[in-house]
Parts: sequence; C-alpha cells; structure tokens
Amino acid sequence: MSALDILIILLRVAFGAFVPLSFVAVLVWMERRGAAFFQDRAGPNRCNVYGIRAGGLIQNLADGIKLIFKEDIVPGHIQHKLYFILAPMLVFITALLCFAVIPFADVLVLGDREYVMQAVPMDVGILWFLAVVGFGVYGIILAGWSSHNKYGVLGGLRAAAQVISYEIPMGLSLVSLLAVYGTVDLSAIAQYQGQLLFGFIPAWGFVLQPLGVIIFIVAAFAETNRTPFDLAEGESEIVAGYHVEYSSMKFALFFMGEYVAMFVSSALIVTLYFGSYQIPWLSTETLVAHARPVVILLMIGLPVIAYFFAGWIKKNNRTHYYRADDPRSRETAIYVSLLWSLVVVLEVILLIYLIFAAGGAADRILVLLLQIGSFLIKTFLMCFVYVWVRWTLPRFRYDQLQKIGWEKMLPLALLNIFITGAIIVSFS
Amino acid sequence: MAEMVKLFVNGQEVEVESGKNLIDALKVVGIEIPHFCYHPALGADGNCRMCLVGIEDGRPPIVPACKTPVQAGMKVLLDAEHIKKIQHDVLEFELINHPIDCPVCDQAGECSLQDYYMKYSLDDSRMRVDQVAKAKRMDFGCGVVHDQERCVLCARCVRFTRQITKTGELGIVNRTDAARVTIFPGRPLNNRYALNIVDLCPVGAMTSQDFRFRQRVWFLKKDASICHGCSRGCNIYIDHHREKYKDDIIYRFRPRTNLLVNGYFICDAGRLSYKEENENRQVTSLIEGRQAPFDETIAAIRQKLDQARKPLILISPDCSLEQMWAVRRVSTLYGASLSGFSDAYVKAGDGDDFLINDDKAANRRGLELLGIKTDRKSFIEALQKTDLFVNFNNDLHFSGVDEEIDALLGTVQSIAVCSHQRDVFKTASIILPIASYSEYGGTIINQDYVLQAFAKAVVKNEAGKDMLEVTRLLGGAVIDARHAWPGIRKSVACLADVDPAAIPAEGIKLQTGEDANVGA
Amino acid sequence: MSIKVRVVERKGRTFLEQLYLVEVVKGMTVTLGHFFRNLLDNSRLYVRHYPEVKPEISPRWRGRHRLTRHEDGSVKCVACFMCQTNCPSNCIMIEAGERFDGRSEKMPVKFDIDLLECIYCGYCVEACPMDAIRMDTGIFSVTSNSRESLLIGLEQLMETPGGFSEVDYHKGGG
Amino acid sequence: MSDRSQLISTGESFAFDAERDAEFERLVVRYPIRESMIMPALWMAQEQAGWISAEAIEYIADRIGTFPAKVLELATFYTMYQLKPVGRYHICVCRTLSCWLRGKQDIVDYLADEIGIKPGEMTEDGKFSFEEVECLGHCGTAPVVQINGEFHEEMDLKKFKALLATLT
Repeated sequence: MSALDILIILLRVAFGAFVPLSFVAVLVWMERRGAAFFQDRAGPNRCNVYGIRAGGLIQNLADGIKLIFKEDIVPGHIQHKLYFILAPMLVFITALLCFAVIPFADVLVLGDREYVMQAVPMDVGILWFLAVVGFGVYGIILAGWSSHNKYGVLGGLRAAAQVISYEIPMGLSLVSLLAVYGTVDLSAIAQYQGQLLFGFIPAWGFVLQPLGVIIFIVAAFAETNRTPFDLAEGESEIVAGYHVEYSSMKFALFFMGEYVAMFVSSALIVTLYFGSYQIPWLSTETLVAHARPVVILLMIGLPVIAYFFAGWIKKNNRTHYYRADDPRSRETAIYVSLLWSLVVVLEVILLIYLIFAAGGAADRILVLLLQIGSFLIKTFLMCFVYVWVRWTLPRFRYDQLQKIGWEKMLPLALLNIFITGAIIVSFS
Repeated sequence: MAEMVKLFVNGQEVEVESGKNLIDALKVVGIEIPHFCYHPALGADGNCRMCLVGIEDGRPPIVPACKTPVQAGMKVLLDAEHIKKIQHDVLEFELINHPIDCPVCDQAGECSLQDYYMKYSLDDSRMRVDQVAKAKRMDFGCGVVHDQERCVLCARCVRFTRQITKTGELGIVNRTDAARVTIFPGRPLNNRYALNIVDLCPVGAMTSQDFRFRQRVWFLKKDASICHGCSRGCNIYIDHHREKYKDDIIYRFRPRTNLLVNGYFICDAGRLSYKEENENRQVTSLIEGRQAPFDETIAAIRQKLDQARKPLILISPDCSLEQMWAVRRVSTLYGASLSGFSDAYVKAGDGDDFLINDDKAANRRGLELLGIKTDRKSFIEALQKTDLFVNFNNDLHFSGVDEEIDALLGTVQSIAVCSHQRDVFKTASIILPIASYSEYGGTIINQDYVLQAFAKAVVKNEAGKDMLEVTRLLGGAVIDARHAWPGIRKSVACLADVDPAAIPAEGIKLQTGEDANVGA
Repeated sequence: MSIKVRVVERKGRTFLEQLYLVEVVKGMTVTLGHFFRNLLDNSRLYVRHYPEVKPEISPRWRGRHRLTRHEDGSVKCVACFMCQTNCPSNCIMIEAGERFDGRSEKMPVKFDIDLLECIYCGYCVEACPMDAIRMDTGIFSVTSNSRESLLIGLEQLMETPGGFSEVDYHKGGG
Repeated sequence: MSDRSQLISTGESFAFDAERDAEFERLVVRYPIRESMIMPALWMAQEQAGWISAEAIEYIADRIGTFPAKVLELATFYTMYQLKPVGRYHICVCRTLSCWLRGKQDIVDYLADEIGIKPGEMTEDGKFSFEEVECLGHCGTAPVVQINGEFHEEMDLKKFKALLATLT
C-alpha cells in the first residue's frame, strides 16, 4: 500500500464522516430559513459574531453551544439508564453509517491504480443501506421504551409500526429498480446512469422508473420520520414522542440523527434515481477528454454567477426599517468582497491549472471535484424537497398513514415490478 | 313551645308563634320585613318607618311591624303597591344625605341600607343640593369609630348604651338634617360591651378601630364557634380568611345569638380574644430546645412517660370534654395522677352581672363532671411526689406567677403540650404544639351547665395537631371526638343521654343534681 | 326531533384526489411560489421588525397595570377591594389603611399585583369606581429574570405613567 | 339648622344659686319621673348664666341623676336653649318649609352680606346674634322672625330692615 493509497482512503473516510455532519448545520439552517420563507417570515436573523450573521448560520452555532452546556438530565424514574443513553447514539450512528456506502464520484484513475469513491467500498451497497436504516428505528424504540413514559412508548410504537409498513413498499420499489440496473453495487448503479438513453436522454433512474421513484421517495420520507409521516413525535398528541425525556446533547443527537438521516436518504435517492454524481450529457470520459474547454467555461461562468449573487445579497441583506448607520450595509460589503475574493482565488487556481497542469492526473482530479460538486448540489436540492414537503403538508393521521402504506403503496410497488419485469423480459 | 296562631301574609296563610311582633314572628317562617331601628334585644322604637306594613280590615291601615304583635286571623300586606312605595320613599329619605361611600365603608356587604336599596329602591338620587357635611372618623372610645354621615339615626346604639350597659354615653343631638349621634364632650364610651354597637349599627356609621379597613367582609368565612374567654361560653362567629400566599387568620369574632347563654352580645375582651388565636402560637416541636419532628417528639414523650415512676398530668380547664376524657384515659394508662388545678384562671371581681364571669376557664364544669380534681392541695401534693410533670396547655401563670408552685415545678422535669408560647411552658424539656380551639371541634359545658358543641373553623398552614390526636399517639384509645362519647356517657350521669352529633345550636341545659337542687 | 340535519358534501372522493399526489403537487407549487417570492425580495415578508419597530397599540389595549393619581400626586385608589373581588385569577392583593389627606378615609398601604398570575382580562379596570387602576401603560412585554420582580407593588404601579393622553384613553382610540 | 352639639366649656364648675336650687327642689317632686325635670332645669340654668355651658349640662344631669348625653339631646334639640353667649338682640329666622318658600333666604342673605353674621354667629359689638331655627309655628304668616322671643310675622327684606333700624 502506497502513501497515496492511505491518503485516498483517509480522504474518503473523512468525506463519509464529516460531510453529513457539516450538512447537519446546513440543513438545520435550511429548515429554518426555508420554513420562514414558505410562511412569509424572516427566519433566524439575530445571532451574529461582530455583526456577521452568515445568513443565519450563526444561529446554529449558538444552538450548538446552548445544547452542549445545558444540563444533561437523566430522570430519576428511569430504570435502564444504559439503554436510555444508548438510544440516541444508536439513532445517530446508524444514520451516519448509511452514508458510508454511497459513491460521491466516479472511480478515480491515477496512473495504474483505481480508487472507488466510497467511504467503504462495498459490493452489497444497497443491501447495507436497507439493513442499517432499518436498525436505526431500534434506537427510537429503545428511546421510547427506556424513557419509561407513556408518550415515549407511544412514540416508539408508532415509529416501529411505521417503519415496518414502509420498508415493504420501499424494498419492492427497489426490486424493480435493481432489475433494471442488474446490480446491487451502488458504484455500478451510478456508473450505469452515466449512459444516454436513445442517445440524448440521460439514463437516470427516475426516467427508467417513474412510478418507482415516487414510491421510493414517499417511503424514504416515512423511513426518516419526516413530515408528513412524523407521527412518532406528534407534538399535539404525544408531546414529543420518543424524545420527550431527553435533554441537552442526548436530545441533540436525536436531532442531528434526524438530519443526517435526511441527508443520507437524499443522497441515496440521488444515487438511485437522479444520476448520482453524473453531470447530464457529460460522462466522466467526456469530461476528461474536454477538460480545458470546461475550465474555460467555468472561468467565464464564475464571475457571472458571482455578479448576480452579489446583486442578490445587496438587495436583500439590508434593514427594512429606518436605522441610523445600518450595520447591515457593512455586513453586505464584507460578504460581497469575500465573494469576489473567492472568485479571484478560484480564477487564479483555474488559470494555474490551465497553464501548468492541464492533462493527466490533474484532469482526473478536476473531474472528481466537479462530480463531487454535482453530487452535493443534487443532494442539497433533494434535502430542500424534504424541507419543502415538511412546510407544505400537514401530518397524516395514523390510520391514514397505515392505509397509504398497505393499500396504496404496496399494490403500486407490486404493479411496478410486473410492468418492469414485462418490459425487461420483452426487450432482452 | 309557645302558642301558635295563624295569620295571612299577602293572602297566604302562615302559622307563627304568638306573643311576638310581626318582624320576629315572620322571620321564623322566612319572611323578612325590612327594618333599621328594631332589634330584638333593644325593643321597638319605631323611628325608622322602614317596617311599615299594611293591615287589611284594620285601622289604621298602615302600622309599624315592630310594634304590632301578631294576632290570629291578621291579614298582613307586604307587597302591596303602597307598601312598596313607603319602603322606596323611606330609603330615598335615608339616602338624601348618605355619602354612598360603600367602596370605603367597612359595612359594605353586610349593610342593611345597601341590601334594602338593592331590594326595594335601585333609584338614582333626585337631590340637586349639596349634602349636609357631618363629622367623619370620630373616636368614641373603646375602639368604636363613628362616621356621622353614614348614620341613619336608628338610635340602636343610643338605646344599647341606655338599656343594656346602662352607661348612656351616646345621644342624638340637634334635629332635622343636622341630627347626629354623638357623645357628651369629654365623656367617651366607657363600658366593656361597647363594640357590640358596631354589630348593632345597621349601616357603616359605627366601625371597630380594630377591624377597620383590615378586610372586606365578603372575603371572610364565617364559622360558628364558642368563645373560650370565660366560663360563660358565649356563642360567636369566627370570621377568618386565608389570603393568597398567606396563612388562614382570624379577623374578628362576632356574637352569635343564643338566648340560653349570651343573648345577642359578647364582651369586648372576648371579642378581641381572636388575636390570641393568631399570635404567639407554638408551631414547632422542641426537644431540649432543639427543633424535632412531630413523630420524634411524640416518641420522646412516650419514652419519658414510660420511664417515669409517678407522672403528674395537668390539664387545662379550657379543653373540650372529649380532650379531658382522652387525657384522663392517658393518665390511667401510665398510672399518672391527673389534676385540673386552675385557680389561676379565676380573676376574682372581674365579672359582672351581664356576661363577664370571674372564672376565665371555658370548661371548668367539664372537669367537675369528669371527676378531675382541681384543688390546690392535691395538686401540690402530687407535684411534690412526681418526677415527670406533663402539662396539657394549662397556663398556670394566667393571672400572675404563683411562687410556691413555680418553686416546685423547678425541681421536676416537665413536658408541655401547648398551643401558645407562654412563660409557664418555657421551662419544659419537651414542647409539643397542638391546635387551639378555633382549630378543633368539641363540646364544652359552661358555668350554668349548658352543654355546647363547636366545630373546627380555622385551618392553619402549619396546623398543630388536635390534643385528641396527641393522646391517641400516646396510647390513649380515643381516636376522635366521637369515640370519646361512649366512655363519657358511662362515667357522667347527666351526659348519659347526650348525642354529641345532635346538640342543638343553643346547647343543652344539663340537669345535674346540684342544679336540680338549686331549681327546687 | 326538529334539529335540521344538513348533509355536508365530502370533498376528496375523486380518484385524482384520492391519489393525493396531484393535490400534494398543487400545494407544493403554492408554497414554492411563496418561497421564491421571499427569497428573491425579502422586503416583502409579512413581518414586524420587533423590537426595533414597536407595534402600534390602541389606548384600550390592556397592557401592564398602573395606579392613577390625583393632580397633587396622591393615589386615587381608596382600597375598596373591588378589583381584588372581581379578579378571576386572584392576582391582586391589597392591604388597606387609614388615609388622612381628606380625599377619602381609606387608601392602600400595600397593593400587589402578581403579573405572573394576571390574565390581563381588564376586569379590575371595569370594577374600579375611582378610575384608579388602568391598563393603559402600553407596556405589553412583561418580562423579568426573577419571579419576585413580577410581583409589583404600590410604588411601581404609581410610578408608571400612562401611555396615552387622557382624551385618547376616554375616546378609546381609532 | 346648624350643628349645636359643640358645647362651650367655661372651665368653672356650675351650680344653681340658692333661689334656683330651692325652685328645682320645689319643681322636681311634681313629676313622676325625675328626667321630666331636664327642661325646666335647663331653663333655670339659662336664666342664671344667660346661656348653657357644658358644665351646666353636666351639673343638671348629675342633679337629676341621668346621662349628660340625654340632657345634651334636649338642649340641642330646642333652639330656645342658648348653648353659647348671644347678642343683645338674638335674631331667630325660621327655616322650615313655609318660611323657606315665602322668602326667608332674603333675610338670611341680608344678615350674612350686610350685617356680616352667618347662622350661629354674633356681631363683634355683641349687638346682634343670629340663628336659623326650625319651625316656630307661625306658618300661616310666614316668614317669621323672632327677636328676643318676640315674633315678627310676614317679614320681607324691607320690613326686616325697618325692624332692625328700630333696634338700638
């Protein structure tokens, strides 16, 4: 094993562990800001460090500090303290582990070595995901039960019943998808989606499985306990469900676990149905072959995007009432200058690349970075869908939830398998 | 039972007692005739004209009800238009110069004028001239404060001082709209019943310095009880109230009518004795000066009683009959000698021929009937022999220090089961707080052998335990007041037929041998 | 039975509505419209920039209480306990005492309002025969770091000035 | 009617002189109850001192054996008992209904404005004192003014001025 191998492995693991974590902050921010904008409010806009609010991200910092320093209460009536403490860890760790098998870029070819861009390169990919995500609900059940609290137990029960109901349509929708791809390896699935259908349509999962994608997304929502399927929390009926007795960082783990799970399931949806890291019509090889024009396009595009973004910042980041010596104009000036500095730095890097490093390994790394960017943007947008749905739809009633799961999703998934099977058989 | 007669009120037949006037007779059957000046204790004066009623087929057609004795077949009109007009007009006259300062008037809420206005008038004043200004906040002495503007000149107060106390301090001076109640200059009220004037006054003209502005009457909870100030056992109302975040405290005592015992009045000393119930209370259990939990203190007392060779138990003559019985049981249980020595409670020469008695012990007759010795000689003998002295709330210093007894007390170990912090209990090695009489129920016998029952009124935040509970925990078999009675009935002949749950409000006059002799 | 029974037509019985998806997409379009409108120009948000921009309060708005005074500064309250009697949340605690300034015979010695218990119903203001207690201070934010400081007494109640002119108050605003 | 209950104390004890003492003893046996003697006794006290002081009332109450407050009631009720020194001419103006309706107020106002004495007051030179009294029983010839016990009926301002002019 060469030093490069070890470095690449370290980088992969670091990516798999820290990207979901840092996305927690982004997602919490997105949830809050998104919720606010959906509801015609402003969202977090107070917390600041020397007047810099970073669009509300500083609020997350404040929340984090608060949760860390809050009193960590283990109620006296709890008999199984170990399980009580174990439960939030379980929820968080399982959510994090799921991400390990998701490829975030195409196989990196450096010289004669190939590096699979997954935290844990694993052939069984999707099965690992199904196994671990199903394990996550044990954390919730354990939390509800060990809380020794009626509401907690009810929340845990609901979570369990809900996960059982929705694992089935989810698995069945996957069956048809896997039949199409012919593999369970997520890397292979991602590569498959780099092809073009009929020469001009990207062969992404949602094109191949229009019904499957809907079933899978709905089931994924239920699996992650997100609205409209967050009956396990049900504030109006069971206070906060399974985490009613939790405080401080133990509560924060549940909270972060939920967002990691949301991120991971977004990543999986993207991997399975939305072309993973693939940039439409630009497969890995195409990109490697045309690295220079792509970079030149980027160099032109960056300042244009930055110009509009700066304009947007200037327009929106100001005080909407009379305020002497508005501190937000200062803040805006800082943001804009930072933005342009970033553009300049990127331009310089790209220029250096063009002049000195074009061709060979550098092209490969450039493509890797582009694909990672593509993957993250897609995942981010999928997360936005999560937020969007949450602030649009009301929570289902429990009986409605079960009815949809068993009476609608299950037959539809079965139907999907038949149709897919018929098509595959007739075409092969 | 007096003879009953039938008469008609507003065309309806009612049966009432004969020999009474219309107001009293009809009140018994629930028909109220408005009146200011009439009071059963003071007799009819007929000056207020509020009680005018119509008599059909009679002459004259309109008569004051207070001066009209009931007659068989009488046809009384109360709701006729002309009667209503009389009531309405009388009220209008009364209110011409009335300041209508109900918001600051202590009587508001128990004021006849206010009630009658709401019931019979409800009109705005038609007067367009200035009201006659009279003196306010006049100190009449004895804690009575007079407000001339509110006065309706019913003269109840004047008649009270002339007929009941026979001191005649008050008079109505001037005439017409300048008339007012006043004292002779330099001669304020000077009698021991003066505060009854405050109760008598149908409006807020007479207020008590002591109760003035302290609480609005509608907040007060009014519970019937018996005054423990002397052996008369006057019937009272305990007016108490628990304000938010505070303790349940007594604001005043008021007399409760009981013709067998105290009539309509109580003495000022008794009236103001409510303060004793609020202040200076023993609230903590102490063992050798150290605060201890109640249970621990009880255990300590039990231990001391068990170890003592010949304990002496002293009981207060203020205790209820049931408590005395229970303490007697405890004394037999521990082989203790029991005494009710309470000479200190007698203040010779303090009594009068009306309500106040020399003997300030509420239930001395109870001690007598239960056969508990009260004489000084036997108490001192027992005290000399004893090694443990248990005092059940008996204030030996009630009328000053008794040197001889104090000297003896200094030599023995003592335990005090007491409701108040008093000098005599201070030397005790164990002090156990108990409830005072406003906080428990029971029966007492007054000096005229009238057996009266009273109920628990006040519930303190830090409630002391009833003495019965203490004796029960000390091993006595008496669980509560009811369980004391089989034993009491057996041992006291004149109580043999008494059912404690069925003692009427006015009490039972006991037929004791002695009493029967006196009667004969 | 003479109760009129009205049969309400139930919505959501067609196949498309039963499918949910179409309705979900419709709803999501609406919310997305709001999202982008606000994202592109946040000056159109329906928000009040509290605490920098205070809300307009009408003179009849029931804020924190105050005790009014006569022209000479003495308290108008005569300690009649009407407010305490009427208070449904039992948050007013008065102690009365003698008054010697000739205005009345009685005045409050202590006048405590437990703002934590108060439900701001305004019955005390209605009950007051002297117009002595009012809720026209315009103070709507009753916050503190300790429970004790929210039990406000006579001094504090008298110190607080009214938030509106006498004319506006009696007119009731608007 | 003004408040008459503010008694004036002379600071000296009061007692009937020998003549009135004998008169008292002569009269008191006439009545079945001694309290009936209050009014004659008040008259006698007023004759003796010109007016009735607090001490006089206390003396009478003691002498009769009743409460001072009771004597005070009578002394304040009847306006013919003078509870303070009066002028040489004591003017009593009836204030009750008939006299009021027929214009007694003109006379009262005249006394207040021109002579300078309000009800219950006396001129500085001691010539006039003035009191509003309750019904004098001459309602048919209202308004009526009584000066030193002498009735002047159907008074009006003009007649009253003329009347005052005759007094020296």
